[in-house]
Amino acid sequence: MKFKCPECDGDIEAKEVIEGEILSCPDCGAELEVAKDKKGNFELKVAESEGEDWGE
Amino acid sequence: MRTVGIVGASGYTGGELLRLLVDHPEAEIKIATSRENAGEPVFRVHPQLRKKTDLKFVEPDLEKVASECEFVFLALPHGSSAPAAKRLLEAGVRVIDLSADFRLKKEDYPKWYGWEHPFPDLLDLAVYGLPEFHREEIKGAKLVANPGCIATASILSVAPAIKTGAVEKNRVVVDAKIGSSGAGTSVSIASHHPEHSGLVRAYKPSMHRHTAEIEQELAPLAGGEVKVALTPHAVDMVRGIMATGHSFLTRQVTNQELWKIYREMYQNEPFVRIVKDLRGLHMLPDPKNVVGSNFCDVGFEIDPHTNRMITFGAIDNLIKGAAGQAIQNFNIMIGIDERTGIDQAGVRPI
Amino acid sequence: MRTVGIVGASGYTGGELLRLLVDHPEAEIKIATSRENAGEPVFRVHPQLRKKTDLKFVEPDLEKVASECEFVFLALPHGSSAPAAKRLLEAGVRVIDLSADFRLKKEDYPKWYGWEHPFPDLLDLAVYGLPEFHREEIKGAKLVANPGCIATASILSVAPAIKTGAVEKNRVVVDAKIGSSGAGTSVSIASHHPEHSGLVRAYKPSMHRHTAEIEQELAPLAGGEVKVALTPHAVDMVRGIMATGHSFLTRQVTNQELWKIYREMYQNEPFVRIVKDLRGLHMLPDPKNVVGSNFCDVGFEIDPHTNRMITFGAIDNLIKGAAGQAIQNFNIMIGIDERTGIDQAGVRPI
Repeated sequence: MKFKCPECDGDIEAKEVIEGEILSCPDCGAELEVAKDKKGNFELKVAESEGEDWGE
Repeated sequence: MRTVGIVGASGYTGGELLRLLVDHPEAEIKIATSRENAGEPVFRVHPQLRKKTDLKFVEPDLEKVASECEFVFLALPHGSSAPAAKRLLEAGVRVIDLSADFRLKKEDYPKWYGWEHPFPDLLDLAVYGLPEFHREEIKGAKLVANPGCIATASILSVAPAIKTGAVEKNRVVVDAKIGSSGAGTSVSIASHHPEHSGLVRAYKPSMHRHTAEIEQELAPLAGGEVKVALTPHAVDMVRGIMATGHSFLTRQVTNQELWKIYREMYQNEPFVRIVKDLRGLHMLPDPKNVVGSNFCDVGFEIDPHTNRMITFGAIDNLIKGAAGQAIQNFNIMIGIDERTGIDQAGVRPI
Repeated sequence: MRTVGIVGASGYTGGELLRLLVDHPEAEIKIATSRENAGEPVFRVHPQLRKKTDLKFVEPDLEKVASECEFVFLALPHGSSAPAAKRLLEAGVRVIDLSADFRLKKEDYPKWYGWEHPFPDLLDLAVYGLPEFHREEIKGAKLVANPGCIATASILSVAPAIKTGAVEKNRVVVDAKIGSSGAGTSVSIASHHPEHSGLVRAYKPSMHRHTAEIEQELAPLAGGEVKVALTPHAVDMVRGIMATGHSFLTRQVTNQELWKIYREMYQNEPFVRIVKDLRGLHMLPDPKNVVGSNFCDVGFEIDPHTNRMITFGAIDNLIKGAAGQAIQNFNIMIGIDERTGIDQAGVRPI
């Protein structure tokens, strides 16, 4: 199956996926959750990610 | 002699407060708190203080601190300072807070810190602790909000450019280089020596929290809004910040005109030095030349090719960027010579 | 197999040319010249080459070089390359010059190098040796002008911003951080270890010579003049350059739009990697992650606060910034896979 990463439009290929599974975009490293849209097709949503923030 | 307390004394900033206050003629350190190290002599965590003091860490008990100390330096993580300051202020203690909890206005906190201020009324009490800009207000202040380290170097170095009235105020670039001690004592892969040695790592390249206080302090000089484009980088230094400012000129300015502005602003400041030499190795500010001191070196260069004014600001992030400036504020608050106890020259080379 | 010569082989760039060419399947190093070290095995100066080659330095005798080598890498100081290149070209040798002597147009040299070009007609022969921009012309070139190290990192990282057509072209800020090997083997107080450790020293903060070639190469992408505001700083690294670009957006751009431009420009480039990860320690380019390789890592970030596009470019100044790129050009000139002999991964951590 072929997906587009919502963050960077990168192509993501996955043999078969199950709902709730986390995929990682090869181009930008975004953590993407496999979800189902209204018509029941698989789609990817960005899972919340905590950026590195240090330094005062 | 004034009784002082340090709440959160086990970090690098706490260690510098101890180191500088131990020899301060007007300060008697009554209390240095550390939850983890209570009962231990401070030199167990700060070995440079062995034989300098036998003071021991104690549990952070605000009631005890309030009863024994006239002045308290709060060196707690953001968010934990606010309640502690409130308690101490209620007991009549004068507080110097090294966190960001009181630096900004109420409406800035949600945007820049994702945090609703729990005691907004205290913000009216707070004075932004940059002596070069707020000396008079600091004198009588009950609550001083010590500036951030990147903010200190950026504000002091960019201010003269803003003062010229000849730079575009909506796009002041500040490209900062920061030493590892800026991240404090918390250990992470990012601070792991093999990962930190010889690196240039941009972090929080946009919307860094210090942007808010830099803009807040420069706006009055500009007579309006200033937009700062700040991008910090971790580089291979333990101490030190270099803030390189790139501002775009709206008219021709001469070196002489700029020197005049720098002199007017800083000639009589005890801790700001104008560094723009035409010869030698140290022509412009370099953190290496201020580390160990409370000095902020500022410099500039005009780039005719792009009508740009380049500004430089170098400090020791733990001293002028934290502990030293806190004590400079303390000196002002008790009405003594501002240089007392923090007038040491930098330690070179390190 | 092609016979190659290295003129000026005792410097750091010379050492990298030797190191990479010794194992290059299509290159036979006939000659490596060094006036000072003639007669000595190269590993005397480049100890990493002991047991890798028994080649000896020879006196710089251009006649001998021209007679024995089809290709010559010139690693001479600026100004001494031009006459050597002329002599070699006359003898039919194909020349890759690592100096700045042939990078620019005739009229740029007085302004940026205070130097009248002695052989301006040769400039028409010269091709600017940035493969990502001039691959076709390099194929048949007789004379390739290898780009400067700061220029390489700046051009490759800023180009996508220019390509968007959505940034102000007259004020592209490039704030560069450079390792000590960038200054070559010449010893000075500035490179003295106690002075260089943990420093952030701005040098030539305006009108740095590499500005000319950065502007020259970006102009065609912009369809007009580009003004680059370059300020380099020496920081505590031996190898490495990080070029942080600050460009101001004239309209909204999205991450997706930028990713598209980066992919169009670089996805199929063997030595440019797009590094803009959302997680982990290495989210953006860092010289530490390319040192020892011919890679240039490029990345970007949009700053909505000031409508700024921040760009990042990281290279090893001795490899993609010099020797590696020279060999990449050599590979193109002899029509073999560009990655031959220079495809090693970076060495981490250093």
